[in-house]
This record gives sequence, structure tokens and C-alpha cells, in this order.
Amino acid sequence: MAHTIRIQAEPFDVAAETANLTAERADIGAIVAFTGLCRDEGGRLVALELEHYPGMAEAEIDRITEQAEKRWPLLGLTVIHRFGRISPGEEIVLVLAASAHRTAAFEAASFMMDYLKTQAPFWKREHLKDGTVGAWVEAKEADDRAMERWA
Amino acid sequence: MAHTIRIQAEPFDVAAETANLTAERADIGAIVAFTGLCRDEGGRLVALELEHYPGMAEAEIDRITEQAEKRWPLLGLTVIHRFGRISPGEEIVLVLAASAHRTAAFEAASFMMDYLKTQAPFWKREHLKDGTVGAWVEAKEADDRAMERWA
Amino acid sequence: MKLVYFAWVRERVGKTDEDVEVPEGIGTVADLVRWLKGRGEEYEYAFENEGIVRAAIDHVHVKPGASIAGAREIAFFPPMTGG
Amino acid sequence: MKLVYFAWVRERVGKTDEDVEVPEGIGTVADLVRWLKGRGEEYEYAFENEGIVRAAIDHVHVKPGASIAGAREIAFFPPMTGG
Repeated sequence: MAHTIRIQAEPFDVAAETANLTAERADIGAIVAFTGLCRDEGGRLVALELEHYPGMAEAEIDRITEQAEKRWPLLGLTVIHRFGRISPGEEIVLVLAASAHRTAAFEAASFMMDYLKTQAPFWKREHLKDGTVGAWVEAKEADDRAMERWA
Repeated sequence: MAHTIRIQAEPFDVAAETANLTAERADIGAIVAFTGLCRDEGGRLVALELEHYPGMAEAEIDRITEQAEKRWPLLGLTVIHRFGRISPGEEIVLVLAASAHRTAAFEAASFMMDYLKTQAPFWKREHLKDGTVGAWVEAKEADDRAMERWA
Repeated sequence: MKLVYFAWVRERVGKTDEDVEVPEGIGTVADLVRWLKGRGEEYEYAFENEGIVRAAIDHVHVKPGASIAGAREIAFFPPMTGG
Repeated sequence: MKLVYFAWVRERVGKTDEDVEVPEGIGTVADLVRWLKGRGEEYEYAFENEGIVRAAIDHVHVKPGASIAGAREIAFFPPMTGG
């Protein structure tokens, strides 16, 4: 199955990515698109800064993608993860999963997100409204637990 | 919470619907968009024809939406369901669920689809490649089981 | 009382809707189906497997035992296949 | 052998990467961390809670017990917070 993985600073276009997945085919019955956005945390943040490990980020997402492809009968899978400075309201991550039926598409997209959160080498730090650089975002135990349900 | 429900013959624009949900706000962290598409079933179909019960379709989707809003902390919910003749590759249904975090968005979108499949008054019939009108699509037991997991 | 039909129930009955005068003693959806089946073979055919046909009263799903008292519109249709 | 650091591990060590000559007898990632902690307080600080810092060898996540034999690039970083 064809998949697309991109790590980039630029915004992405969900509609264009979806069109790439579905072009010239009529066997896809379900597409789940997950978009992760930067929140302002009640006005506290002016931006999130995303650091990543170039080379490993692509390799790790590729491995996660291969696992998803083995587990579900997917007809398309796209992952785009941004890095750099991202303002509230802007997109951070996109996962698109396409399949003949909805269950595979929902599960694969959810699986991809749980693994991206806990396995892909990205780190977020907060930039605060008062102009200072805030803390690195701490990993959440809930994310580890979410990943464990796929074991 | 604001929600949008539309029953229409016309195609929809996922990007525009998403932009409507997110406009002027920075508290949304996760958007799950489910798009259901018409498959050609291995080249057997030239179209699906969707019949619906006007009035009840809106009312029933409104009730399902209210249930989802009670169950998950949603920041936006959009449901668009088409009727009429739909060709392979075209969209049939869209569910957009927005929340601060991904679990609520994934679960609410999945719940909405399971309920739409089994509770919303729509019926599909096949139009075959040989020019004849085929059978009404039969309800699947798997869809009833999928709904039961939310009970 | 208005009856409306959808999908293959509509095709079998041969009409999209009709106004009926329901006689005394027809209290539930199941009673109504039994009465309809006595009106002609097209109804007999549409409701030949009563367990399959679904009903809604005034746009709300109901079970066969539901009372039809006060209903304005009763709909009959196959299991739904939207989404 | 190249070492690379990310996020607050990078900030605490005070550099993004470095080339090191690892002495004989340093067989695992855990051995390497212990050796690094002996090199200065910046490393001591970065690895003060060894259970938290994660490692990857040549772009693959590894556990502390993993062998570093043949490794070209070893990375140290906090738990990931992407997605």
C-alpha cells in the first residue's frame, strides 16, 4: 500500500492530501482524518515550539506506519508532522487513514496517533504570552496507557 | 455547544466545514473527520441511490448528536448526510468532531457513525453497471454490534 | 392518521403515503400492522416478516408494542442502511 | 561514536552533539550513561534521573541494557511529546 510520510515546517492542506489518497480509485469507503491543533491553553500560550530528531522521526513514523498496515486492511495512509514554531489554532499533525470500511480507518488513525504521541521523536515547549520561554511539555501517563491498549 | 446538521443532495466541502468549526478559536486540540464514500464494489456499481425520510432524518441525527454532546466534552460537531444518486468515489456522509483532546474526538466520531448507520432513516439501493436497478443494501449485523458497544 | 412508507416497504405497498381511518380497538403499532395486512396482498407482502419492518411515530423510532394514540404520522421502513 | 541530545537533555548537556571515544568496557547504553555522568556536572544534571532519559541507537529506540557495539549515533532525549 502506498503511504505518505512528511516531516515539515510548513502548514499542510488536508483537502489536497485527501484528494491524493482517493484520486482515480473507487474502492475506498471510509477516510478518517485526524488533525492535531495547537491550543492556547486558556490564553496562556503564544506558540508551541516543536523540536524533532531529523532522520529518526521519519524512520520511526515509517515503522509505526508499517505496523498499522500489517494490522488493518488499509487503502491509504498519510502522516504529516510539523516542527518549528506553531501558533494557537494552527495544525501540528495530520493522520489520514483510508479503508473499504470504517472500523479499520478509525482504529488505524487512532493507533497511529497513540504511537506518534509516545514513540515519534518530537518534543514540545511552550512560548508564553508574557514573552518568556516556558517549560517543555511533559509526557502524559494517559498517552502511555493509550498506547498499551494496542499491545 | 454549536453543532451543524445538514441533509442535502449536494456534495460537501470538508475543508470549509472544518474551517467553520475552528474559526476564531484556539481551544480545539483535536479534530476527527470521518468521510464515507461510495464504493464501486469491484466495478459492479455505477451509483448508489440514497432514499431518506425528510424531517425524521434531521430529528434523529439531532438526537444522536445530543447524546454525543452529553457523553464527550466536544467543542464542535458537524454531520452532513447526502441523499439522491451518488457515484463511486463521491462522498456520502461527513462527521466532524472537535475537542481539546484526541480521545473524545475519536470516540464521538466513531459513535456518531455507528448510530448513523443503524438509526438514521436512510436506505441505499444499488444501480448496476449493466443499467439495471439492483437490490436495496441489506443492513449488517456487524453494524448493530458496533452500536451495542456504546450501550 | 397519515402512514408513510420507505424503501422496499414503499415499493411493496405501492405508495409513498396514505391517510387512513383506523378502526376502534387498534391500539398499538403491532395492531396497526395486523389491520393493514388484512387490507390487501400488497400489505401482506410488505409485512410478511413483521420482525424486519421498523416503525416510527411522529419521527421517533418505536417498538411494535408502542401505542398509536394521538399519532399524526406513522412510518414503516426496512432496517436503515445510511452512513 | 557520535552522541546527539534533544530537548531538555540537550539544554542540560549544553550541546546538540559531540564525538566521543568510548573507553573499553563500556558495553551498554547504561554503561555509557554512567561514563558520561563522570565527565562533568552538566551530564550529571542531564541524567540525574536515569529512568526518565530515553535512548536511541542509529535511529531506533533502545533500552538501557542494549549493546552499543557498532553504533554510529546514539541519541538521548526526554519522553516524547509529539502528535
